[in-house]
Amino acid sequence: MSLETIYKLVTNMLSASAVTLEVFFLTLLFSLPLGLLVASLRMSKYKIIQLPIRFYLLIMRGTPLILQLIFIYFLPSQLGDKLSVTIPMLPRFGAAILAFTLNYAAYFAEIYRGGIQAVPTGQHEAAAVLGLSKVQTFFRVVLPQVIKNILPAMGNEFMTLVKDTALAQTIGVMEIFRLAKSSTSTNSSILPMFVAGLFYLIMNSVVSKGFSSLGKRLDYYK
Amino acid sequence: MSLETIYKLVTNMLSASAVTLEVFFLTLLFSLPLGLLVASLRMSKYKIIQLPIRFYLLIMRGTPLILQLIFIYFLPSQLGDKLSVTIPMLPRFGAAILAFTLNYAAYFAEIYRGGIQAVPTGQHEAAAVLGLSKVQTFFRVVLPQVIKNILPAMGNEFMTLVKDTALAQTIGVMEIFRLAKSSTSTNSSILPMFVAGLFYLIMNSVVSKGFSSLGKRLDYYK
Amino acid sequence: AKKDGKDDTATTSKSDATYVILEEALAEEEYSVGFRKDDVALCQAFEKTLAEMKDDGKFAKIDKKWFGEEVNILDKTKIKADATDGSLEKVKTAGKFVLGLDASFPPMGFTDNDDTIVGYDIDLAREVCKRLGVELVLQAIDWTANDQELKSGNIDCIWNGFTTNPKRQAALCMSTPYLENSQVVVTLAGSNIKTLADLAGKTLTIQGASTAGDALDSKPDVKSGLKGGAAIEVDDNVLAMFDLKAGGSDAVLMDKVVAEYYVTNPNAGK
Amino acid sequence: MENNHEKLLVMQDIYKAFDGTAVLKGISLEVNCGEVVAIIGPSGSGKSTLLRCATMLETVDAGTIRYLDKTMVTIGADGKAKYSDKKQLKEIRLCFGLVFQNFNLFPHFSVMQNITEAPIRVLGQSKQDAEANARNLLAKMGLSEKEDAYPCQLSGGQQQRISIARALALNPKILFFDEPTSALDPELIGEILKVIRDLAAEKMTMVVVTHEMTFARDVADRVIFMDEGVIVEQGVAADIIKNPQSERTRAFLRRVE
Amino acid sequence: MENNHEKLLVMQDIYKAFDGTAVLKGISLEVNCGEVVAIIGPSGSGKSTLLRCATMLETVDAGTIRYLDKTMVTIGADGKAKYSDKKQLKEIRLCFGLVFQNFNLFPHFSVMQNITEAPIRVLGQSKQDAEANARNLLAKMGLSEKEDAYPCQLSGGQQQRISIARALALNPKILFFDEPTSALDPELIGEILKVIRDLAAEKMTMVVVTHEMTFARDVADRVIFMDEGVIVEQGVAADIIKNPQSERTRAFLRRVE
Ligand SMILES: Nc1ncnc2c1ncn2[C@@H]1O[C@H](COP(=O)(O)OP(=O)(O)OP(=O)(O)O)[C@@H](O)[C@H]1O
Ligand SMILES: Nc1ncnc2c1ncn2[C@@H]1O[C@H](COP(=O)(O)OP(=O)(O)OP(=O)(O)O)[C@@H](O)[C@H]1O
Ligand SMILES: [Mg+2]
Ligand SMILES: [Mg+2]
Repeated sequence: MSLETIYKLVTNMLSASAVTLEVFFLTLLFSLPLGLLVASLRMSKYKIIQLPIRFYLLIMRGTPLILQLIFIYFLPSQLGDKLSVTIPMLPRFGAAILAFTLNYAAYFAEIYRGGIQAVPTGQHEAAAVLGLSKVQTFFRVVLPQVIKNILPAMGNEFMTLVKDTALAQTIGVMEIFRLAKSSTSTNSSILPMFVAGLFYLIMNSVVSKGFSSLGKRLDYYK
Repeated sequence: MSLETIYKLVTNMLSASAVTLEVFFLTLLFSLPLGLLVASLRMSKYKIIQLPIRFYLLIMRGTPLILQLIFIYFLPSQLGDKLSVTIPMLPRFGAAILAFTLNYAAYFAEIYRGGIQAVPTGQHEAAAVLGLSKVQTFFRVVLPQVIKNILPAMGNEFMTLVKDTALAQTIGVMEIFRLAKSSTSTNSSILPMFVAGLFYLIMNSVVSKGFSSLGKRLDYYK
Repeated sequence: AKKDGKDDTATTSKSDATYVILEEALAEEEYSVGFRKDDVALCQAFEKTLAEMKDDGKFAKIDKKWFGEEVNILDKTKIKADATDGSLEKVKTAGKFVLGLDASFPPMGFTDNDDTIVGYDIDLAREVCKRLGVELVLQAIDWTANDQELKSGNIDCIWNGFTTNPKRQAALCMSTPYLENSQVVVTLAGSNIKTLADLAGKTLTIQGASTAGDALDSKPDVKSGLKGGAAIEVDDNVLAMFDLKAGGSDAVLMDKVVAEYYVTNPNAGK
Repeated sequence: MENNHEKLLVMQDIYKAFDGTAVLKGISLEVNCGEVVAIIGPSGSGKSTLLRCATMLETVDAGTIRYLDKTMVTIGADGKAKYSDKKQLKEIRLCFGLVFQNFNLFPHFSVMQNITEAPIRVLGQSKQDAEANARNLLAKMGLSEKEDAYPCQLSGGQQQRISIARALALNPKILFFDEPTSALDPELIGEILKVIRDLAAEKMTMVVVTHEMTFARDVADRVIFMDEGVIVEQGVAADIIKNPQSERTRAFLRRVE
Repeated sequence: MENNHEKLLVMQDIYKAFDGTAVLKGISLEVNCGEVVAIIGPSGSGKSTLLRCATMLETVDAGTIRYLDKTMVTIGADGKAKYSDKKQLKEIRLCFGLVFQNFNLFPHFSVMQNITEAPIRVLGQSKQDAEANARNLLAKMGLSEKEDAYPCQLSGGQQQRISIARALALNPKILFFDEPTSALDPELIGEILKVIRDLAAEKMTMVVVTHEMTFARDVADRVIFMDEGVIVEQGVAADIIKNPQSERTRAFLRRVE
């Protein structure tokens, strides 16, 4: 590949990064709170709530994300076929975000659960005796401690998400990896793939730096 | 798809599962001990040892596995080109195992490290005062406790590995996912992909059951 | 395959040619446009417009742009205009026509270095849409899911060097073929594979989930002679050619139009 | 010292079982305003459980608990414990404070935040008021210079004093202590006992589960000896410790001494 | 009681600093065979560090340590501490045992495995011999029925007794204890003190860091009072406790009492 082509490729990738980052941030925006909800349902004492959640967790963690993407994107039309009605499809980007959200919420839920269970009951009891409400206890006392506990596990998942955004191309979302593949075909060179690799590496270095500095900032207490 | 085609597909997938399982077990066989070595080097007090290991960890965890696969597979020939010598290529399967091993060893190393650091210094000191050697202390006292600690994180990685085996198809290893893709194209039906999904789900259910029963067996101590 | 000698000039005229296309093709194929099974009227309208383009020379012009000569094989006599379903009206009312493609299949439809989707098929489609008075929308899709994309109404056709075959004819509304293709064997210059028979005991790579696999299945004698009794399937043609160059395999089986594009591309394999 | 006989806390016939094992077997306990009660007894006798029932960390199976004129739980029509409505329970919660054995400070809050969190969020005090009050309490605990420290930077004894300040910040009428010194080094125990002595001098009503016999003897108006879920013996501290009536008490005191 | 004046342990002029802060500032200590020495002193005075230096968990910066005729560390040509070779250190390691404040039992091993691990792996005893010996020790500790239990199933006092048995299983000549009772409930303290008393009666040489003044008074032949990295005062236990010579000792004893 000529230098000029490479230059063009990098420029294109920079703009495609916008989509990658959008997928990344939107997924986090939705899956971080959803995961919290799932975690709390998973910890419910009622089997009837717990069981479907466990099933959801099994599917999401047990099958490849790429299949979940395809499934969610095509589900409405397949369902429409079966029921002989027209169910409008989700836009590609929306479907990608939905699939990523559902998948990552499952992983986050399990991380939250571990983190929440690691907060000593004494903390809950102290808050209860002081008269703090359940909600106050959760958001003021428990959650901040959970965040500190789960930081390393979350860092890992965030880094994986950066790489997983590449799968969005499966349902036609144009992000870095798709661009790399196209360029690979056009120029018959695998260099674009490695340029993409560099992009992921840079993004992940940022993520990793972010987490380690957050970790240091939370180091003020034990 | 006709029932007969589906039946054939499932039969083919069952034999392709052999390859998937081979990738799974061989990767574990090599990366579990390699990860331990990497973890111990990562914890070295010498910067000169620590730094390259951190770089390795960053690359392995920061870039997509699929690129690592392609890279490792083509590395010898590219290198040979540059140096104008003929370096024999790795066989596809070997390259896949090597790439998976290097990648998973990085993840395992970080898990081991967390687990080893979680064993209280008191355990090391008690062993030292009793006269146990470093090696005895590690294998008799520390490692069993590490294993218990890291079981959940390992379970997650094992499940991810089951799904990641699908990537071996990138460089021509014939496993379940490749078969599903071919069948999907030939039959113009998405069904084979979901059959593959079911295969992964079943394997992962076994993995997950295995881990939870192992976890229960190690529950005899705290 | 069309034996017009172009292959030879293409491969030998370059001093740095790395790849050679075997003269003996493994299988002949034809490219069509795939529409939804029920969208016969739409398909026929496209066929009719293509026929007009053939008549007024536009088709030949596009041929020349991409292949240097007239290559299309559109047979006007096979085109009918008897369908009455509302598919054409639907597209016309919508004012746009969505073409689904893999966008990495040069020279038929691919993304150029300016991140624009171009290609022979794209030029044809653009002209047809202009004449039908609808806007052409290009939608990159994952090839694995092309069938779903079409069925679900995300795209109106698959037009991307789409090989016609009985299975696809049964599942889709396939247009009258407009281009001839063959599955050809690509080897490295200097390889001792000169004929299909030479493939015996050799490693052959193909792009997974492509019609190359179907073509190979139609030649059981060739297939069974291969090392391992089957082709190696990798993720895409570029990887296959890389693999060939690296020495991981002895030959690649792929679409002739694509092979020629790569073989004549001065950057191929860099 | 029992100069004020208004009954601040009345617990009657409290029963509590865990998984079918009875832990409190009909305990009745009254605490007067300004009184200091020490509860002693062997491990597993139900002392903590009693405090936890009084502070609503556990629900009782049967029995009555009343703070002043506010009923927390009484016996329902079905003979089982019937708790009052949420509003009433919320009010009752403001009557008492509890100091835990292992402090249970909020590790992510500074000392100041630990003390002011509840006054601000529960009592609705302004930040200024809450902090002014907290500074008074810190001064009383001899920890004025620690208001910006985090719990992990403090010694056990300091942490325990902060947790007492945290409980006092809500102006409770009665303060429960569950072995406030048992997680502390012997040297640090003195600090806490001094704080409790000072509170007693200010006529704070307190119920203290303790192993510190000297403390029980010197400060408590009344000592209660519990064993196996019942109150075996109670009375003026010095008497019980010097002349235990029951054999069980005697055996226990021998072991602790 | 000092009937045997052979010097089992001799520490001379021990210096030890952490990150430039001196923690042991020239400590000299001799322990005779069969002697029981109690070390007392305020928190941070260096008691644990002293034990850790004697048991090779920390290296000294300067000074001499000798067990019987075996030198562990001496002053090298450059004036710094010079440790003996590995073989010698390994032999010395067999001379002593250390009982930790928080037990440090191996949680994944049963009680029996905890005790037999070192005799089998370090002394090369056969499993039968090691287990027979372990059973004797368990009987002595009153824990015969616990040999298959895991540490987490035992009370703190039981865990501590197991950890004593574990140390004794290697037949040490001298046993160090670092606050063996401070992680225990007051009721359980007695169990451990009784075990140490029994060992003293058998003429086991012991050095015990402790806050238990009664124990120091009743069992120790000699009490050493440390403060800020030096030995302030030492002598017969009863004397020191009743009539401390130094003001620092007096202040400390007042606080602990
Ligand atoms: N949440 C619980 N679930 C089951 N059993 C419990 C629970 N809490 C306490 N118990 C049991 O109730 C009994 C009394 O426990 P409690 O903690 O009240 O005793 P205690 O007198 O405070 O003892 P200690 O001096 O050891 O603190 C014990 O046998 C204990 O095992
Ligand atoms: N590993 C270490 N690194 C830095 N400083 C240390 C270390 N170990 C101990 N110290 C410091 O050395 C001093 C003496 O500690 P040491 O634990 O020996 O005291 P101690 O007398 O045992 O106290 P305590 O009664 O609290 O156990 C303390 O100031 C302590 O902070
Ligand atoms: Mg208790
Ligand atoms: Mg100490």
